[in-house]
Parts: sequence; structure tokens; C-alpha cells
Amino acid sequence: MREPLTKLVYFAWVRERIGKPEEEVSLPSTVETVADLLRWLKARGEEYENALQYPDVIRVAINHEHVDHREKIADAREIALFPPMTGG
Amino acid sequence: MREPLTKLVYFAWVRERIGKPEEEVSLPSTVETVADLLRWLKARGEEYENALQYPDVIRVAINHEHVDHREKIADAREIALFPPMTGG
Amino acid sequence: MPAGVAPIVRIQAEDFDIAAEIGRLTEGRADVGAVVTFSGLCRDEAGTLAALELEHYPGMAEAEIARIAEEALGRWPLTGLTAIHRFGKIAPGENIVLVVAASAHRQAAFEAASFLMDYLKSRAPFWKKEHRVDGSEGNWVDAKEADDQAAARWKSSR
Amino acid sequence: MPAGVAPIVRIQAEDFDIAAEIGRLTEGRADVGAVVTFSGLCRDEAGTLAALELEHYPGMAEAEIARIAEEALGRWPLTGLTAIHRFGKIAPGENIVLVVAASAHRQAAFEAASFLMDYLKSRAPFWKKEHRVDGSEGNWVDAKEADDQAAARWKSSR
Repeated sequence: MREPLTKLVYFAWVRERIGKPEEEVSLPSTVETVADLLRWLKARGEEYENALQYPDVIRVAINHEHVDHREKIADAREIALFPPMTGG
Repeated sequence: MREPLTKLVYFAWVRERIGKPEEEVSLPSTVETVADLLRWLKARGEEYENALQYPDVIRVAINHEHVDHREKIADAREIALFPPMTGG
Repeated sequence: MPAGVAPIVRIQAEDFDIAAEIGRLTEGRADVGAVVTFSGLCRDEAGTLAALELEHYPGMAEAEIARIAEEALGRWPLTGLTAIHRFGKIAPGENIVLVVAASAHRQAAFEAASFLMDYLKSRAPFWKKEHRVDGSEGNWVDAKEADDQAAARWKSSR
Repeated sequence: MPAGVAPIVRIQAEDFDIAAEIGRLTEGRADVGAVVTFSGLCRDEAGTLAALELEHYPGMAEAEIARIAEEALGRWPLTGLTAIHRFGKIAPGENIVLVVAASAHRQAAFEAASFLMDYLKSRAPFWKKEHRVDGSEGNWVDAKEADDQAAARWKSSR
């Protein structure tokens, strides 16, 4: 059984467009993969729609590790959404 | 017409085997190329024979620039003979 | 790979001291023949950029760079490997990132440093926002296709 | 290639200061995005080597390294390039050679530094003699086939 709350963290322009650096959400059981999560979030309001307009460019990490959009989020403690990285 | 004296300089084990760091020599007109010079030097005595036993491994520079053994030595002010380099 | 080489990874706001970081990998030992450093600096983009603001993902940034460093230690015979990445506001001319790779031989040091930088660029969770000299709202720097390609070349090379 | 970049080439007995040499290529400017340094150090060969003695060809050594550096400046868009080679007796753990390459972009800095080192190894008129810990007559270090191959790879790559 999934923990009731999942921590979501946002960075760079994803953070700016959603308007907050992090939040805790209660995910419905229909949200099984990263792709499901992005679709579900996008429907939560204009700021999410704006941040996640092109889901393909959004990079995702679960528990501090990069994952692709097909990854299951079953035991995620923390899921991060961010644009492609520009460090170095 | 060739200058009467040509300066020869030696490095590393070429210098050690010949037994001196440099000398001035009067080259006969039959010595036209680097290969001719190596043959001529080799006949000058045991120490030269010892240093130049395998002429193919000897590297040569004329006036501070690498040359190959076919190079003419016509206007050489200084000719250097040395083993393959091991700097860096 | 020499046993027991642990990478040094630091994420910090303050500048780093390249000579000190080289010393950390070389002092008191005589088995290091080659040290390659890479430092990345903030450019002013022909005078238009006032500063870069570097945002990072605390916790993951350190973990991800450590994973990349371990991968490098597995691929090349290194005697030491250091990666330091700064965050916060950085002015043109200042340092952003440092990589130091030490080895008995130069090829390993060059390749490991280059590999680490390519992967830092495309996998370390850092993002750069521009502050413009004219005071206009800065843009987030776009990821470069070239950086992904640079990282990808290490996949086929061995 | 940025106009007017003159390589810095020095042949010297004394040690060099890497941080100072980096500073020489970066201070007071904001167009440098990447600095790669290579330092080559004397190894003790598992405790058997007491020192290396580096002989060089004065005059030609400087001229030849300058020629190699000019070649690098012609091939990569560098903002600065430095090569320092020591001569004389050098103990294990000490520096032998330093290359610093600065550019707007990291690939150019990495490639130019690697190129310069490969050519230094195979073309700069320096020779290393070993002094052994056991006091036996040292040998002249043999040139490595691998170093010639390393230099040759730059001929086909562009």
C-alpha cells in the first residue's frame, strides 16, 4: 500500500512556473508511472499546465536518482521535476 | 662554398659515448646529407662507432630544427645528434 | 584501478583553491605521474552578463557527481579524483567548477577529467540563470545538444 | 583563432606555480570559460628511483616547444597557452612539466593541452637519465612507442 503523502520538489523554471519549491501530495492509485504523474499534475491548474506543457523535456529523479518517464513510482519518498541540467 | 668549420653538438647517450658535448669539424665536400655525415663520423674512431652503431635511431637537428637523414646540410651552422627524446 | 581510491566531491558556495586541491592528490606520495585539472569559469558573454545564478538540488547533486566519479574510477587507473561544483551567484571571471584527475599516466588523467566534465554537464542537477547587465529578467540557460553528444561519446569508446 | 594570442614558453630549472600560471591566462578578463592544466611529475618507480636528471638542448628546446604551441593555437580557438618544462635534477614527487590551455569552451582547452603534451613527449629535445636509489649507474630512459603513436593520432583527427 502506498504511503499517503509523496514529496514533490521542483527546480529552475519548473519551480518558478509552478510557484513553489516543493509540496506534499496524495497520489491516487491510478498514478503508477512518472508519465502518469506528469499527466496528473498538469491537470491541477494553470501554473502546472504552464510548467509541464511539454512533458518530454521534463527530467525526473526519484529518491535522488535520474529515472525515465516509464519508471514506476511505487516506493518514491521524493520525486523531483526539473528542466535539462546546465551545470559544469 | 661551404664554411670551413661546422659545429656539431651531442646530447644524452650520444654525448656520453662520443665523450664530448660539442666540437667543430671541417666536413669534406663528399658529406652532402645527414646520412653522409653519420657515416663519416662513424669512421672517426671507436667512440663514434660506439655512439653511432645504429644510425637509424639517431635523431638530428640542423639549426635547431628536426630534420630527417636525407636532408642536405649545405648551410648548417649547427648540427645536433641525439637519441629519441624523452621529455614531458 | 588502484584499490581504495575514494573520490572527493564537494558542492559549495565559496571559491576553491586549485593548487590546494592538486596538493591534496599529490603531496607525500611519489606514484603520481600526471595531474589534469579542468576549471570552468563564468564568461560575461561579450559584456552582456552581470552574473550567473546557479541553482542545485541539494543531496542529489553530491550523490550524482559521486556516482559519475565512481564510474570514472572504474574505467581509468587513477590515483585520485576530485570534483567541486559551486552554487549561488557567480560573477564573470569567477570559477564555477573544478575537476582534478591524477594518475601514473597522462592519458588516463586527461580522459578521466574530460569524461567527468562531460557527465557533469549533462547529468549533475545544476541549473544556470542569467542576470543581465541591462537589468532585464534573465533567462535560464538552455541545455546544449552538444553537451549530450559529448557525454554520449564515452558510451561507444570502450 | 583569437588574434594576437602569444604562447608563453619557459625552460627553467626551478619549480613552477600552477595557480600563478592559471592566473596569468585568466585574471582581468571574462572571456575565458575553460582552463585545462596538465602537470607531469617525477615518479619513484616503486621506490627504486632516487631522481631524474633532465638534459635539454638550450635554444632548440624553447624554439621547438614554441613551434608546437603555435601549431596548437592554429588548430584550436584558444585565449591563452602556456608550456613550462624544467631541466636538471628532479626528485620523485616534484613537477617536471606544465601545460595550461585556456579557451571559451572546454573541448578546445582539453584537446589543445593533450596535443601539446603528446608533441612535447615526442619532439621537445629533452632526455631523462635515471639515478637509482641503490647508487647504480642510471640508464637513459627509452623513448616509448606509445608516445609516438599518441602524437601521430593528431595527424588524422582533423
